[in-house]
Amino acid sequence: MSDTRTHNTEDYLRMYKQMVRIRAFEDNANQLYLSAKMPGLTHMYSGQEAVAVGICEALTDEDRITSTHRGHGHCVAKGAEFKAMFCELLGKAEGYCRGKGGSMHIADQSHGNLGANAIVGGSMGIATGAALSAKHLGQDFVTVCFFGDGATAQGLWYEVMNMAALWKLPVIYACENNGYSEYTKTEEIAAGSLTARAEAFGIEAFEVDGQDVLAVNDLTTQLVERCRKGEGPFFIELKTYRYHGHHVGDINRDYYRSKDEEAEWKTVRDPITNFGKWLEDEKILSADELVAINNEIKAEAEAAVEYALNAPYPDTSEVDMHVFAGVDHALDYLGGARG
Amino acid sequence: MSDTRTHNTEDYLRMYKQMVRIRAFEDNANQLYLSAKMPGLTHMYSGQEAVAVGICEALTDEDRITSTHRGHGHCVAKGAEFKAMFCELLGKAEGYCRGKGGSMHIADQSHGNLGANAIVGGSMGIATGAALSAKHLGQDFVTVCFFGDGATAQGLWYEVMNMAALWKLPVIYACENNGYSEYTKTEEIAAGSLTARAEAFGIEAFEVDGQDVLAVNDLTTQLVERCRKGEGPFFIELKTYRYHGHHVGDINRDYYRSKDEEAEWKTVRDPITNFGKWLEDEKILSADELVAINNEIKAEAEAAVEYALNAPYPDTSEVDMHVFAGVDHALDYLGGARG
Amino acid sequence: MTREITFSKAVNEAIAEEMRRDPTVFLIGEDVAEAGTPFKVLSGLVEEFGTDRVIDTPISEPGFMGMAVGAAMTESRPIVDLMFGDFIYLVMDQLCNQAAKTHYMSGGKLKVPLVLRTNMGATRRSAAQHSQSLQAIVAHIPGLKVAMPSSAYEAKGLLKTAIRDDNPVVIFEDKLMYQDKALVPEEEYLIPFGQANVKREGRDITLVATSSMVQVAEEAADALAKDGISAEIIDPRTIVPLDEETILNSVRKTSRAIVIDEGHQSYGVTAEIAARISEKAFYHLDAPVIRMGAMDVPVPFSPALEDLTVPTASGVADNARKICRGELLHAA
Amino acid sequence: MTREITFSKAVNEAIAEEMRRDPTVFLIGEDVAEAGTPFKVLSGLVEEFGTDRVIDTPISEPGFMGMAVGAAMTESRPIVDLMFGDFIYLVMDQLCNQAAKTHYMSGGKLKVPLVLRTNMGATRRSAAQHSQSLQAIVAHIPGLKVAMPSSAYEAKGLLKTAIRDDNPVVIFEDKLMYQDKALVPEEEYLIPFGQANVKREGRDITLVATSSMVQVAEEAADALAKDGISAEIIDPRTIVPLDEETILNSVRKTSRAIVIDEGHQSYGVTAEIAARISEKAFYHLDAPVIRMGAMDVPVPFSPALEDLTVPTASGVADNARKICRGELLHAA
Ligand SMILES: Cc1ncc(C[n+]2csc(CCOP(=O)(O)OP(=O)(O)O)c2C)c(N)n1
Ligand SMILES: Cc1ncc(C[n+]2csc(CCOP(=O)(O)OP(=O)(O)O)c2C)c(N)n1
Ligand SMILES: [Mg+2]
Ligand SMILES: [Mg+2]
Repeated sequence: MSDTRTHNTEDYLRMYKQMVRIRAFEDNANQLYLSAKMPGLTHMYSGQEAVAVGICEALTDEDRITSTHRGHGHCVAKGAEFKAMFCELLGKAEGYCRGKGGSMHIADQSHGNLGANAIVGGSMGIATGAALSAKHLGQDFVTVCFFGDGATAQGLWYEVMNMAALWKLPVIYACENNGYSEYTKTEEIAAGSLTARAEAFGIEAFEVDGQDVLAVNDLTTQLVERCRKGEGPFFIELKTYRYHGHHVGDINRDYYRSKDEEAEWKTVRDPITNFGKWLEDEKILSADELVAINNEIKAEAEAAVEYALNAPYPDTSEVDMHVFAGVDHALDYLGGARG
Repeated sequence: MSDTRTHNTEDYLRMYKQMVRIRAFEDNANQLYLSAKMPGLTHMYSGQEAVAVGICEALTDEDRITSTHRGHGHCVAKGAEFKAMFCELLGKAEGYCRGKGGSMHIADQSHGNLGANAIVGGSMGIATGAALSAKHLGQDFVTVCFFGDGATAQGLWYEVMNMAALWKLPVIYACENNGYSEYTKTEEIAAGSLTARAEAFGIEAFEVDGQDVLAVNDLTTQLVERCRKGEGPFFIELKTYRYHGHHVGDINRDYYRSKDEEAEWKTVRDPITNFGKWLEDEKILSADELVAINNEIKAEAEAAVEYALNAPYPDTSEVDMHVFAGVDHALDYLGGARG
Repeated sequence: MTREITFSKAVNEAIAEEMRRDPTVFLIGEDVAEAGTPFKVLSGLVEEFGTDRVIDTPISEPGFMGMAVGAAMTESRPIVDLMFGDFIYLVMDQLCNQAAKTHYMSGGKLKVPLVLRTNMGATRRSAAQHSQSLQAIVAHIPGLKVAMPSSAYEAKGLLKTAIRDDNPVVIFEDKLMYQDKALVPEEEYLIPFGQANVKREGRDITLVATSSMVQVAEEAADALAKDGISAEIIDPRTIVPLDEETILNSVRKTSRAIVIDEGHQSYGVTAEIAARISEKAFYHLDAPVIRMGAMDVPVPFSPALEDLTVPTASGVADNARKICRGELLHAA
Repeated sequence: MTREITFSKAVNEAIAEEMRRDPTVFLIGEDVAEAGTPFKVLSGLVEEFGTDRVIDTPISEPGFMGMAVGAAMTESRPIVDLMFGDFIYLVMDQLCNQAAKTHYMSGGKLKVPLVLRTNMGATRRSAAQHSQSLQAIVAHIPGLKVAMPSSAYEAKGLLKTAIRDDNPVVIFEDKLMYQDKALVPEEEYLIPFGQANVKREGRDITLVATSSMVQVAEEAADALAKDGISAEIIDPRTIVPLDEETILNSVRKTSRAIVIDEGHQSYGVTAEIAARISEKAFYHLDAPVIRMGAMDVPVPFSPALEDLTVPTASGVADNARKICRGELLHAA
C-alpha cells in the first residue's frame, strides 16, 4: 500500500466499506443469476474494486463518471444505493432506471453517474462531451471515463483524446486493464503500448496498480485537482483482474485462462484483503472491526435483494413512456405500433 | 535531392514525366472547372506530385493503393491513362468507372488502384484489408494507403493500425501532410505527434520531405521490400503542400492561409522544378529536353481533354447497371423504384 | 413584417437567435467557425459568439457526435453540424445507440437535448458518397425526431423548435435549396413538430411531399391544374412525429395519393407514409397509393444518369394524370 | 437424407462446407476462434481451418468491417461475424458507403463479395443495445442484399448462397433461434435469393412473416385453423431482393394480408411490404393490409415490459380474425 497523502480514518473506513459493498453486491447478483432469479446476464466487477473506489473517492457528487457493461462497481463507488440497484437488475419499477435499463444501463444521475453502456467504448464520447460541457458552462466538475483494455481497440477513443488534448478538457481516461476482453488476452488484441497511445496525443499518462486502493486514490486526487486547474486531460492504465468469467454464464474458462492464474490474483492480490491487512497493521481498524463491517454490509445487501425480489414490476403503461422527454406516451405521439 | 540508391536514367525520366503528367492533368481539370465544362467539384493534387510518384514508382502493378478525394495524382502515378481519366471526370461512358464514379471515386483496377474515396479516411480499412488478403492468399503484393493529415482524426486509422501491427500486414500508411484539412491548419486539429501515434502501436514511422521525389522513392522502395519480407506495417509522414484551394471552387483563401506562404512553396519547393534542376545539374537531361517533355505531355493532356469532351455519355439504360455484380439491371431484380 | 431571405440565411438566423437566447447552446462541427461551413451557412456566427461557442473540430464525426451526447446529458444544448448527410453512417452508433436511447434506458432521468443538422439531396454531381438522402434510416429509430424543412420559412421555424426540444432531433436540409428564397417573418416564430402544412388545397389528388419534393409537387400541381386536375399538397414538415391526421384527412377528401421523397424508394419514407394511408384510409381510396422515391441505385456521378434517379415534376404529373383518369399503374 | 439439426449447427455447417470448397473464404470477428462466439455458433471451425482463416479481432467493428471490404476487393471472400446486430451502427459507413457502392461507383470493375453475419431479436432480457432488429436500415441501401433465415434449413441454404454471391450480403440470424431444430438435408443445397417460401397454404388471409416471425405466424395459423380461418404463410427469406410475385399472388388469392417483422414498425420492413401489396394488389384487397412490427420504443430491459414490444401469435391471430370477420381495424 502506498499512501503519500494524509488521509483521516474516515477516508480509510469509507474506502474499505465501499470496496466491501461492491463485493457484496456482486456476490448477491451472481447468486441471483445462479438461482435463475435475474433476467438476462450480467458482468461481475469482483476483483477490480480498488479501481472504482480509489477513483470515485477522489470525486465529488458534481463530478461525472461514465461506466461500462461491467458497471456495478462504478455505480456503488459513485454513491448508489443497493435497493434501487437490485431493483434495476431485476427489472423492477423502483430501479434507478425504472427497470428499463437493467445491469448494462444502470445510471445514477443524482451522484453524477451518467450510466453504464453496453457498447464497448460507447461512453468515451459522452465522457469527453461532459468535460466539454463543464468548460462551456464554466463549471469545474471533472469527468472520469471508465473503460476496459478491450475498449482501447475502438477508434472513438483516439478521436476524443485528440479533441480533449487540443481543448485541454477536464477528463480522465481510466483504463481498467484486467488482462482480458471476453475470452481473449490483452496482448493478443493490443499492439504496442497503451500509455504511449495517449502520450502520442500529448496526454500525460500513468500506470498504477489497480489492486492498491490508496495508490489509485492518491494519483486520482492529484489528477482531479490538476484537471480543475485546466491541466487535463489525463490517462491512467490500472492493472487489475476480474475474478469471475466475462459474464456470470462464463463458467468454464480453462480454454482461455488457467485456474492457477485466477487463484494467484485472488489470494495474493485481493484489493480488499490487502487493504484490510494494512488497516490492521496500521492499527486503524482491528480484525474484529473488519469482520463486523463485512457482516453488516452483507446483511444490508441481502436485505436489499429481498426487498427487490418483492418489489413490483413497472406497470405495462410504462412501456411507451420516456421515449421522448416531454411526451407522456410515445405511441399516442407517433401513431406508431402497439406491439 | 537525396538519392541513396542507384537509379538508371530511365527511372529518373519516368519519375520526372509522371510528375509533369500529374501537373498537366490538374491544370486541365482546373480549366475544365473554370470554364464550366466539368460537372461538380474536384480537388487538385498540384504541389504534391513527388509524393504520389515517389511512392508509386516503388510499386509494381500487382501492388495496390487506395486513394482519396484528392486522388488524380495517385491515379496517374499508378499508371492510368489521360483519356479514361478525363472521360471519368466528365461523366462519360469511356471513363474508368463508366462515368459513375467521377473525380472522387476514380479507380483503376488494372493498375492496382482500388479507388479514390469521398469519405475522409474511408479507405484505411480497405487498404489494410487488401494487405490481409495478400497474407491470406499467400501473395506478395504490398498495399499503400494514401491519406491526408486531416484523415488522421478518423478513429478507423487506429483500429486498423492495431490489427496491421498485430498481424504484421504488408501495408504502408502514407500520410500526405499538406498542412491543411479544408480551411483549417493541421496544428489546430492534430494534438501531439503523428509519427508517435503510429509508433504507439509498435509501427516503425518515418518522416520524409514530400517535395523530394528521390527521397520519397528511396524510402518507399526500402519499406516495400521489407513489407514483402513480412516486416510491415510502416508509417510515413510526407510533408507537402497543395497549391490550389481545398477544391477548385475555393478561390479566396486569405482567411485561412497567406499568399506569401503559397508563393514560397511554389517558388522554392516545387517538386517538379527542383527535380528538373537536379536532372540538369547531374547532366541527366538538358534544359531543352525538359522543355520538350513538358510540351509533349501538355499536348497529350489537351488532346485527351478534347477527346473526352466529345466522348458520349453513358446510355440511360446504364443507370441501374452495376448495382449488383451478376445482375444486369437492378430494377428488374429488385422490383424497385424507376425514379 | 416579412421579408424574403434565403434558406441559408434562415438557418443562420435561427441559430443566432437561439444562441442569443440561451447561453447553453453551442455549435460544433468541421469548419463551422471562420469558414462558416463549405456551404457558408454559418458565416458570421463565430464573429458574434466566439470560438468557445462555435467550435471547429477535427474530422472526427463519431467523436464529436459522441461528445455532443455527453454535453447534452450535462445541461448543454449542442447543435452538431454534419457536413454531408452521407456521413450519418459514421455517427449512427452515437446517434442511435446512445442519443436516441438514453432517456428511455435511464427511465426518464437523463435527457439528450441536441440537434444534428445535416443535409440531403442529389443532382449536385457529387456522386454516391455525397448525395444521399438518409432520412428513412434515422426515422426508423425510436427516440429520434426527424425534421425535413421545405423552404426558408420551415428551415427557421423547425430549427428553432429543434433547438428548444429536450430530445435528439435530426434536421435534413436539402443542400440544393440553400440559395432558395422565401418570405420569412421578422418576428420570432416557431413551427411545432408533428403539424403538417397543407401547402396547397385541392380536390382530386393528394401529393404528400417532403423537403425539396414539395417544390417538385408544386410544379406538378401547376401542370395538373392546366389539365383541370386539382392537386392538394401536404408537407409533413416532420416525419417523426408524423402528422397522420392531416394526411389522412386530405386523402379521405381526394381519394387518391402520391407520396414523394428523395430518399431511396425501397424501405424508405414513401413506404411508411403510403402504408399508413393504404391502411387507415383504405375505404376512401379510389386508386392505389403511388410511391415516388429516388431510384434504388447508388447515386451516379454522370449528369446523364444522375438526373434519372430522382423524382421529377413531370414524373409526378404523369402518375397523377394516370391515377385520376383511372388508368391502373399496376393493373392486376 | 435429412436429419434434424439446430439453427446454430446449420450455420456452422454452411461455413465449414464453403470454407472447404473455396480457400479464399475466411472468417473474421471477435472471439470467433477458440471461443467460437458467445453463442458458440462457430465452435470447431478454428480447429479445422486454423487461425489464419478463423481470425479473432480486437473490438474494432469499423476496422474489421473495412478490412473485409478491402479483402473482398482483392480476391478474398470474407465472412464477417458481428456479435450483435446492434453493432451494425458502428459499421454503417464501411458497409453502406464503401461495400454497397463500390461495384457501382467503379462502373462494375471492382467486386465486394463479402458476407456480414449478424443477429437480431428481442425478449432475451438484453436491453436496448443488444436486442435490436435492424434489417430495415440496411435493406434501404442499394447494393446490399439482405437475408433473414427463418429456420435451420434456411440458415444453411441462404448462408451458402450468400458466401458464393459476388456482392455484399447481410444475414440476420435470430439469436433466440440458435437452438431450434429443423430437418436439413445431408446433401448439399443452396437456397436462391429472391424466392419466397410458401410455408403453409391457405385461402382466407396471407401472413407475410420474416425470420422468427414465421414461427409466430405458424402458431397464429394453428389457432386460426381452429376458428375455421385458413391462413397462408409466406416467408420472403430475403428482403432484398424481395419476391414480390409470390407475395402478390398469395394476396390476390386470399384478399387479405398481415405483414409481421420484428424490427420497429415505423419506417420498417413491414412498411415496404405492406406498401407494395397495397399498391400492386390494390384491386384484390378486401381489407387494409395490417402491419405488425416491434413497438416504436427502445427495447426495455424489464421482462414485464419487453414482452409487450414484439408481435405475438395471439396478436396476429386477433388481427386476422378481425380482418376476416370484416371488422375494420381502422374504421374511417
Ligand atoms: C462495440 C461492442 N463490441 C463488442 C461487444 C461485446 N463485448 C462485450 S464486453 C466485451 C469485452 C470488453 O473487454 P474490456 O473492454 O477489456 O472490458 P472487460 O469486459 O474486461 O471489463 C465485448 C467484446 C460490445 N458490447 N460492444
Ligand atoms: C468523413 C468525412 N468528413 C468530412 C469530409 C469533408 N472533407 C472532404 S476533404 C476534407 C479535408 C481532408 O483533409 P486532409 O485529410 O488533410 O486531405 P487534403 O484535403 O488536405 O488532401 C474534409 C473535411 C469528408 N469528405 N468525409
Ligand atoms: Mg478487460
Ligand atoms: Mg491535408
